[in-house]
Amino acid sequence: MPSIRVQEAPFDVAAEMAALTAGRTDIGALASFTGICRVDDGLAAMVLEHYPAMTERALARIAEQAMARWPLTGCTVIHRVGRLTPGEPIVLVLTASAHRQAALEACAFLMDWLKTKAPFWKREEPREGPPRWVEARESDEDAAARWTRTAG
Amino acid sequence: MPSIRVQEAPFDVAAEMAALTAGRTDIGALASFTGICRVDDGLAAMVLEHYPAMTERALARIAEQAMARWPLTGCTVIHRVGRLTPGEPIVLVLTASAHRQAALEACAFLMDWLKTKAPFWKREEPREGPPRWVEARESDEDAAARWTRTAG
Amino acid sequence: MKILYFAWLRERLGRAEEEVTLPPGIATVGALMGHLATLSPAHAEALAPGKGVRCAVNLDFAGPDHPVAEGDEVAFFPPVTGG
Amino acid sequence: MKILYFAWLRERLGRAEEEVTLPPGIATVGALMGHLATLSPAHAEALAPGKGVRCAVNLDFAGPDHPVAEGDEVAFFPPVTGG
Repeated sequence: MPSIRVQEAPFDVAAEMAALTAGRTDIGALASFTGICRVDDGLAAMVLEHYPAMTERALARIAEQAMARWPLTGCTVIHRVGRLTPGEPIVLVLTASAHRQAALEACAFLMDWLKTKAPFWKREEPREGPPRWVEARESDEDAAARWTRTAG
Repeated sequence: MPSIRVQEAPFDVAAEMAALTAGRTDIGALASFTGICRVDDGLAAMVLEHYPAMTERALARIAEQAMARWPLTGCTVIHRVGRLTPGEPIVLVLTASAHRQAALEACAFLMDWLKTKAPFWKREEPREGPPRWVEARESDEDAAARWTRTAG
Repeated sequence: MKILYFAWLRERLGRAEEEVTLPPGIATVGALMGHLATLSPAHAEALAPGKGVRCAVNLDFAGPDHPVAEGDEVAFFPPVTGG
Repeated sequence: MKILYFAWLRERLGRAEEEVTLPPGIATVGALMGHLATLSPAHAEALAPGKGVRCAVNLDFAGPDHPVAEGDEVAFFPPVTGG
């Protein structure tokens, strides 16, 4: 039921929202999160590498977890790979539910787990100097862990 | 800085997202919540009444609270009034920030406070029988109260 | 003093607003509600304690102890249900 | 057994994958990492404890005690940083 995609192309948030809600009359709440490539410290580009055979499987598992934990009517996860320039969207998560708390919590959950349990790696290309691999942040681990502490 | 609107017309989520992020290079996270008129128990329409002189002021205060509590680059709140049919969007909240947790938390906060601190009233028109005013839910009060218990 | 009513209060009272002269000694939202309840049986019923009626004075939410004075815009309505 | 490397592991080792014959007695992710570390100084450095290298066996994340066997696809990579 979840819609999972890994792609180089940009995504169309409005089209994805329409697809998730089309033909449904039981959706009262639609939450979204868009992650965007930020202009930090002279960043020229960001290259997203992934583990193709594993990626969609990992995302599907994360989405299934969200569907099992919250009464969602559906969810969409799109993650881009390849070379992205500042201002470009990287990731989209959409969650739909009868009620707002389920949609909002599941959206936050999906992002937290995606950040720690999906095989993507970011390499930053500064305008000057060699590229550098982005290091994992402990705060992302903490954010992901909160969903295993709560009954959720 | 927050963009606040009360209107009868539908809103365009993609256009609002574009407006909130246009010309900014410091946004890494964009969260949205769309509330939709649900088809419950033979509902024919929903009429949203409000207190015009007070509404935008109340929404602006709620948005200012969000801007003060989280490091947002901006936020948008649009609430529709008048007669809406099932499937139509009622409310839109957008929050933009450098980081995802701020955007997601502020989005949930805005919806929780809007549900309890903005002067809107819903009247449901069933397909059969007289219209009925929607009653406030205690769970909405509880959801709003959690933001006063936490340091936020 | 202008009193506004919204949602089911407006419907039950058959009016969206009315002009009321503040009697001496009425200086709070709670006292004003008590006074309004004496105006008609419909007022008494709509503004009875336990109906959960909320108030705004000059466009801000106001509890029963909030002061009211001639010239204020005072609104009564049910708990809000937007969003 | 096919071993895959991603991100800076791939760069440091100069290869995205390699075929490795599992020596007798090597039956867990942790033991396999120890074996791989003997293949070259670059392997030893990249796979050293403390580098925080993660593993997936047959497309699922796997801890050091996870079993590995001939025919498995085993991948090593840094902590993930997507999203």
